[in-house]
Amino acid sequence: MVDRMIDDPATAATSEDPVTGLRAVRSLRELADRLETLQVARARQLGLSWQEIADALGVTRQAVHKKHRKEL
Amino acid sequence: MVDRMIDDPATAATSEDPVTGLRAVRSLRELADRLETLQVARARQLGLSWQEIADALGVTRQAVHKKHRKEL
Amino acid sequence: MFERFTREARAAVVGAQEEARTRGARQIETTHLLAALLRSSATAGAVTAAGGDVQALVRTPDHGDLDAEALSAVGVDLDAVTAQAEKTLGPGALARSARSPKHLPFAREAKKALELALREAIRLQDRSIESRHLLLAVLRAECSARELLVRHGTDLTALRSTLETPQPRSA
Amino acid sequence: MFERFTREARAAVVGAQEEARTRGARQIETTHLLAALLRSSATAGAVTAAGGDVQALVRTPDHGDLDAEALSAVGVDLDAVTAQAEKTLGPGALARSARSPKHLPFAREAKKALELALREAIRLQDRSIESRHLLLAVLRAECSARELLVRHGTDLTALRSTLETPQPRSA
Repeated sequence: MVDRMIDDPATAATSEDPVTGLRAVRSLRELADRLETLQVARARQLGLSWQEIADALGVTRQAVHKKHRKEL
Repeated sequence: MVDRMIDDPATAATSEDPVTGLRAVRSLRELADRLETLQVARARQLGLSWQEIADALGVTRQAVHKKHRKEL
Repeated sequence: MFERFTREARAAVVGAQEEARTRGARQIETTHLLAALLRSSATAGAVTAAGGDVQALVRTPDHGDLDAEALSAVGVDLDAVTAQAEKTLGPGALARSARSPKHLPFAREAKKALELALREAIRLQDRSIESRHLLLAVLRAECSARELLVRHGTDLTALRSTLETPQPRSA
Repeated sequence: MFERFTREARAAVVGAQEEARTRGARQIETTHLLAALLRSSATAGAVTAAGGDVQALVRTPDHGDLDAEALSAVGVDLDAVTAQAEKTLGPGALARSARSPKHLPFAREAKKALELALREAIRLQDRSIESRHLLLAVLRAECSARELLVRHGTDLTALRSTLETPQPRSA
């Protein structure tokens, strides 16, 4: 079935293809990772505290600090 | 500064507000989580193997199996 | 913590939990508390008097932890995503897939609002914590519910002074 | 592993690594291998002869691990997201923020394609692994590069038979 879908250009990368849906999940996660790096750096530059950043991200202050302190 | 932005409806939830950017990251991650649950279930129903699912998600077969086998 | 809450204020806290669950959230946010508070006609009346659009506040589409406005600010249209998800994965798919544990925790902001409600009651020399103290706490905290009120036309100063005047019907 | 590769085939493998890095990917995918293979006129010629739009194949916007077509299928417009990100976070922000370690690993699909290239060489009784064996391997694997070729008009059967005929200029 997968083979059929890959060979048929009409159904390639449509929302019907389960592989496409899974790839989209992977890309969403990559998008979130990249935006997090950028947005955290920007928030720090604009003077937000680690706690404010953590609240907006919905994680603990410790988690966000550990993940991002080295990038800045 | 945060206070000013919250009080001014014109700038609330624009891309300029760093808090909005961080909230977007959180929502993207939530979106990825929910879609992953749904897409993995759909892919299994359509007969994809755990390895095919793992490849499309860009993770190991072990990881995807451990995370999702109980949901199905 | 809730022993000094009036019956109505307690109902608002329980209501916030229900709102969070219905909306597929993983934490109880101040926006859920606000939605529960607006179920009471006294609170809804005060917000209306301060220019707030209660109907819009209650109607605001909520996708649980999916913040449509924030997503829109980074270029993601949640309605489009929801529509695609419904097409492939069935009606209500996105909302259904949110994992809500049995006991939802209060988000940090909401926890803070509950604490501030006590302080508001003390400041106004009231012996118990009423719904209006909860709403005053929401106005004092820098939280999403306050943001939402502003966005839907509420004059916070006016609302604050209405709420600070004790009303015979408010319990 | 690469001792039986011709100089040209080896260059394609190194080129795939470069493609992956430039595009901000975290793994070397078969699509990166395909892009590197298309740098050679012999391979590009074979794909063109089979109806494939080489210009489109090379031009295909690639955001690293961000798959624009897959995102679009779930209702997310990557161009809109990129535009918003550039506005707030500066030009090229999204591509810049991809973390590429020094040595990119081959994705499972790409690893499999490299192995299949050896088998193709054996099957065609060639002593070394040439670029055309790599491309034949891509056609044999169920991989994203093969998908891309089909999407851009390539007749896989025609391409396969062109590649199976040894050509004096191909090294």
